[in-house]
Amino acid sequence: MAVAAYEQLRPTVVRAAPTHLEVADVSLTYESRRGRVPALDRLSFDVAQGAFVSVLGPSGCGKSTLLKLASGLLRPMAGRIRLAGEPVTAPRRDVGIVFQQPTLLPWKTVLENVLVPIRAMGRDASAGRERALELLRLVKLEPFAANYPHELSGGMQQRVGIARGLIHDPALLLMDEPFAALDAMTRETMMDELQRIWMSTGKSVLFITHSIPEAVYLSDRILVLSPRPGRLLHSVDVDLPRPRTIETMADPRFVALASRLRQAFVAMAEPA
Amino acid sequence: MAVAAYEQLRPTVVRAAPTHLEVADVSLTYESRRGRVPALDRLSFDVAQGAFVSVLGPSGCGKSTLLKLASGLLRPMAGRIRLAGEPVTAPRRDVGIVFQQPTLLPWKTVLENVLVPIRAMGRDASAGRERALELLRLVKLEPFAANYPHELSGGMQQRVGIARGLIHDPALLLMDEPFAALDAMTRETMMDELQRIWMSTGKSVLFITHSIPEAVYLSDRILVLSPRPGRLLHSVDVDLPRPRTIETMADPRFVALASRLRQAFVAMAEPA
Amino acid sequence: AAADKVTYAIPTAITQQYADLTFGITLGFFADEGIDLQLVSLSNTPTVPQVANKSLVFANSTADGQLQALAKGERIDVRFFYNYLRGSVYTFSVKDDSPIGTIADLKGKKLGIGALTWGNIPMSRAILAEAGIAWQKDITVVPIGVGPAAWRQLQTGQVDVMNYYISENEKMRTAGIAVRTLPYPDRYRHMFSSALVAHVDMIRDKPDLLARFGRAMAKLSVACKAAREACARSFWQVYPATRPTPDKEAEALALGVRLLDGNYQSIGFFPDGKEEWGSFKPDSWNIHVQVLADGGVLPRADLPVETLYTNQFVPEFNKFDRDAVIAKARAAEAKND
Amino acid sequence: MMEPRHALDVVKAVVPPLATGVVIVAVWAWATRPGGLDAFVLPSPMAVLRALYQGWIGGTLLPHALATGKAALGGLVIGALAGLASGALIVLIRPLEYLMMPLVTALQSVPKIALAPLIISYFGFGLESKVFTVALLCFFPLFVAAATGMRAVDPRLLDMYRAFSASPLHILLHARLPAAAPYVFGALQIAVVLALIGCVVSEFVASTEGLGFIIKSGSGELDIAGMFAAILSLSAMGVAAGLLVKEAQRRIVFWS
Amino acid sequence: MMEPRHALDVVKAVVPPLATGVVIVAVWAWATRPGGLDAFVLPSPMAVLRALYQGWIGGTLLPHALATGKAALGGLVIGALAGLASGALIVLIRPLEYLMMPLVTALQSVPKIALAPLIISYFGFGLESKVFTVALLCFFPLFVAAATGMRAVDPRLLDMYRAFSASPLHILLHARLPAAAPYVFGALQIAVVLALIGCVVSEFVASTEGLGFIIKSGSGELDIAGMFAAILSLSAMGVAAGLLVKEAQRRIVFWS
Ligand SMILES: Nc1ncnc2c1ncn2[C@@H]1O[C@H](COP(=O)(O)OP(=O)(O)OP(=O)(O)O)[C@@H](O)[C@H]1O
Ligand SMILES: Nc1ncnc2c1ncn2[C@@H]1O[C@H](COP(=O)(O)OP(=O)(O)OP(=O)(O)O)[C@@H](O)[C@H]1O
Ligand SMILES: [Mg+2]
Ligand SMILES: [Mg+2]
Repeated sequence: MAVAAYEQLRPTVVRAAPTHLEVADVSLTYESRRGRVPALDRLSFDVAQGAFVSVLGPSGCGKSTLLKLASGLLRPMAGRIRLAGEPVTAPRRDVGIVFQQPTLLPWKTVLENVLVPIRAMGRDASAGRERALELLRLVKLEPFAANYPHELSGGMQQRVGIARGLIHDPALLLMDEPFAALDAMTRETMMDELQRIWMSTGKSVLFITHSIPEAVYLSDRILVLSPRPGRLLHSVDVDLPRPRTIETMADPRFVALASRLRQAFVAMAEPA
Repeated sequence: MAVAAYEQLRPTVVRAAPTHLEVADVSLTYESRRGRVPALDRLSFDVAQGAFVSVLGPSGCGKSTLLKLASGLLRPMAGRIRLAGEPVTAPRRDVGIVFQQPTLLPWKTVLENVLVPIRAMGRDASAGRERALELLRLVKLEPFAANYPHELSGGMQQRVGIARGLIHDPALLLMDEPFAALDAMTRETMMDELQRIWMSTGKSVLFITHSIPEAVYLSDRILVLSPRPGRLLHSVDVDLPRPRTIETMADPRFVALASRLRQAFVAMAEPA
Repeated sequence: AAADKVTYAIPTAITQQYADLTFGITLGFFADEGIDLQLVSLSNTPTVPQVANKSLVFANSTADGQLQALAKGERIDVRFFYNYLRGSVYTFSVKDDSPIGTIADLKGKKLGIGALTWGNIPMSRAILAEAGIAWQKDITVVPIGVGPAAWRQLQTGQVDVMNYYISENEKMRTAGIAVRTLPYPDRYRHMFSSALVAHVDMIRDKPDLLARFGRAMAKLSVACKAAREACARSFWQVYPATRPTPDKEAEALALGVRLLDGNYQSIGFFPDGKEEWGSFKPDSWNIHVQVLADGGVLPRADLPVETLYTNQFVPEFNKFDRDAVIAKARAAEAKND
Repeated sequence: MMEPRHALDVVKAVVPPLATGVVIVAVWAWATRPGGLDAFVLPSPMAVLRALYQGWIGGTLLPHALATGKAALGGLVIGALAGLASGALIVLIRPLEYLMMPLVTALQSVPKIALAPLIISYFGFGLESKVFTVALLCFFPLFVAAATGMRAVDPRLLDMYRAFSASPLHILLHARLPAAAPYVFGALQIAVVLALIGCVVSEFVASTEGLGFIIKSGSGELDIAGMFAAILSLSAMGVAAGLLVKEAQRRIVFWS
Repeated sequence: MMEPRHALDVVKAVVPPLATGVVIVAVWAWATRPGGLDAFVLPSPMAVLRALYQGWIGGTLLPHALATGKAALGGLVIGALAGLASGALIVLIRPLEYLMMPLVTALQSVPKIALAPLIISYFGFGLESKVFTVALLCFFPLFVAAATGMRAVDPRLLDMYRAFSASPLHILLHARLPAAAPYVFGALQIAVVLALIGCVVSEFVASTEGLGFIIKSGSGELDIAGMFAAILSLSAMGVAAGLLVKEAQRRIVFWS
């Protein structure tokens, strides 16, 4: 691989804020009847308290796997994962997750699907209802609160999943390509809403995307993973001012960063 | 809605090639227990023989519904749909379809999933195998031919769906956000491959996407639908030279068209 | 005093064949003795264990099971105390037009039995052996079940002879199959087919109840003997759902009467002329044991059979006004005509 | 689907079974024509109809049908709930499966008739014995359905619930149970039939009432028409119960 | 899952049922202690064990177990295939459901014992009657499973197949059948048990061999221990068949 091509991508500067999520030397290999598929290879990075970190990487490089590890759904085969200093051994209540596929319950209405975390955690659902409707308004699905998932389009289902990930006001938000199924406009609205929520609540976010502009627009830092098995290729700080707006996208620094990331991808695709 | 904003978008000029797919005055309303959801409203357009037509529109505006109508999976409640001059009353063998969700058979290997149309149509699968492996190479999944779908990542599954839609060499290809789950690089490779296949085989393509650059890059014509119920807002011809390459994206006409489309979207989102 | 609740089971379906029991109910014989009777049908499962386990107060049973247990040295805490079907109810029947005339003619023929598990098999083996016919050698024995499916076997000549109880013959005749029974060796007619058992604790603790129950049984037998039709009809009174459609009633009544006739050949079997209801003849036990021993069912014939039954209540059973009972039965008969 | 049903739907639902009924009766009449099957093997439809009419109009069959229905329903409810709960249990506590499955299969492989003496010893000759026998029979299909259906849930939904810290019990009730619903209703279809059969069989063995008692005494008395009247009543109860289950399924499992 | 099983797995699979067995035998021994249940209602474990040993070592039980097993297997195969095919048929041809479902339910609600005379009239007293009775019993669970399972398939998969012009039959075989597989295996669990019971019950009616014959003659002769030995052999056959079904399921329905 042409390593020289991304010399301009500087390594991350360690931040002052305490570490929220710590991924240290994590490896994971899937065992299937077809053999072993190594998905992640000695991956290490931190997400500082209140930071917005995006993960970019080619399809099948282990991004969703990383999310499952961070959420405690999977356990690493090597290395360790800590959340607020504690080892992650099981899913935690202060973590919210938006899956790559919507994974809605077909027998519950949109509203009830959004309320799933509240009910699962045994919290008061009546208070949650207000918040759920508010989040549905945010994702532009309020009129569909009483509908069932199969009555929604693909993008609408994905938006229900986003609302669900936010309902219990988690301190750490894990998002797996949440905007992939959305059109350009809806996506931009959602990006702005996410930035607003993040800035106003101080959540930490680990955000998986395959859209370079999206990553640059939202992140404090962008991690670029190699093709399967995912290794950390680059960690890029984005120090564009906040809040970022449509204008930010025209900022030369934005454009330059996006094109540098794109080149990193191009280089990755080239045979070593 | 600020209609004035897109006056610069000219209506489509009728082409000389014979019509392959004709959508005339088509409306469809879903009936659910929550009431009626109008999804498409008097939609009319043609896809000429060998043309590449993209559909852009906000989430939930009826794009997937349109595809189901064109494939014969749904019947319109008003209006008519013709394929090569014949009314579409059921799915046809000369049409290929890539769904928004991968919809793979969990009990079949990747290779067998790609072969599904061949077997469904009762064609010779042994000849199909060669082609299937070739297509899997195209979507970069050859090493996974013998794996099962649940062993693939989201983007990999979507790519299996793309290969499946092409296996029987259909004259008309219907694609519902086929590249949505792919990273920037893979997506670009796929776009180029699709353009190559299309140019070399003379297929007609109806391509749903929510990526404006993708639409501009690939299409002869772009249809922009209004929010639900989907009506035709704009039909824009793209007369950039073929084959288009990465450089095309830097072409000022490309950039201008993309930004006009973006503005059309912005205008749509503003309250009327 | 409150009536004694008594669960009494018979080991087959309750049909009109047992109309004498319902006659006892409708004529009030059980109530008169201070007994609240619950009549239970217990088919496909032996009754004796249930009595031994005190799930049942009384039950009808054949002797074979206990004899075999006795031979194995096992003790069941039940005793026979009332002899009900006093003689054998089994017959060998052939089609009316069959050339077979006696049991000796059965050599080389095909015999249909209910099942290899039936209690009459040892006796039948003994009877055939006496006629010089070896079981499954000189005669082919096939189980053919009961009811219409079995009858067809005889009707269509798949078996030449059936070894069933009297009532089955009556049913076949009613169904239009003319059958004839072969003369049955006298010695075997003395073997009782069914008698009432009670737990030994009952015999010790509640002799009075046994006496009263047996007396009611004796009365109903006398009554049913005296008024056959009313007896048969009483069944429909107690089990209204079994009453046939009016057009079939006469036919059904005729069958009912014939079934009772058949049964009463056994119930009323007093070869020495003295009506002594409920009594066991030690002789018949000895014959029974001998037959089973000869048939190889029992390892030996010298069993202490007297430990299996008691005649101690027989005098009590027979303490009633026979004529009054007959009068009551006849009165019931008259009401129906 | 939720709209008031059209007349056409009613016609569709009523005509075919009626037509089938007519065909069956015709074949039956033909089979029992003079010279056909003996009346004591299979009585003519007319004779059975007459017996049915008498039994139901005369009101003599009703108490027996009620007795059978009551025991069947009671046993069904108890057996089904126990089966569901046990099935859920082995899903919840995996190692329990190795314990329970062979045990349950062993118990179920024993014909209930053979167990009758034991059952009677404990429950006597009344309703309780019947209810217990029926419950024993109905237990198994529901047990298997719960165990199978609750495992057939989409693993992504389980991951989703786990990610939101749902307890295994919460997942059981909110994800596994609804996912198992089609299995459970299928099992209920089988269970209603088993309940009726089980009830009747235990009435064969020991009873003083119920349709089984009537069938048994009908066969003993050569009232074959009466016996078939009871059998048909039983079938009608089975069909009615089956339709009820279907309708409940249509309403409850609306999403599939 | 496909790796060779570890010793630990074997231990896990063997120890709990063994432990359960020990507990059951203990309870049983306690229930039949002197002063407990009468030996003629429930014989002691030792007595049954002795009878089992004699029956199997002496070789007297083997031919009967084989006879029962053969009829049960034959009936199971026929009934299951017929049930599957009929279930598939009503899925393929929707209106048939209105015709077949009530008919099948009605037929199934009739206790097979009541049908015995009819069955014997047609099939005689041999193997055929038993096989037919068993097939009749096994038909229903498979029928319901096929009908339910083949409808429970993901509608998007059906759309996908339709879009590629697959015939309904092709869809049935390639999408509906695999989707119904967990249902079918659940039904098979139930069917193997019903097959054994059905076989034994028809051996009760009239037969010369089979475990049902032994159970029946045991009960007639008050050889209750012998009867229980036969019952336990039957249970063991049920458990073995159930485990076979489980193992087949594990291999065939690998994707769930
Ligand atoms: N089965 C259904 N029942 C009821 N309403 C439906 C059904 N399917 C779709 N709809 C509604 O129809 C509208 C159009 O859906 P469609 O899937 O065509 O949208 P789309 O343009 O493909 O959206 P997306 O970009 O999010 O995939 C949506 O508002 C949706 O709620
Ligand atoms: N259950 C599984 N069994 C076997 N292999 C698996 C399994 N899940 C994922 N993999 C493999 O692990 C690798 C990483 O998968 P993952 O889903 O993490 O990728 P991803 O980066 O999220 O891709 P995408 O962008 O396409 O969603 C893939 O190559 C996939 O084939
Ligand atoms: Mg992924
Ligand atoms: Mg869509």
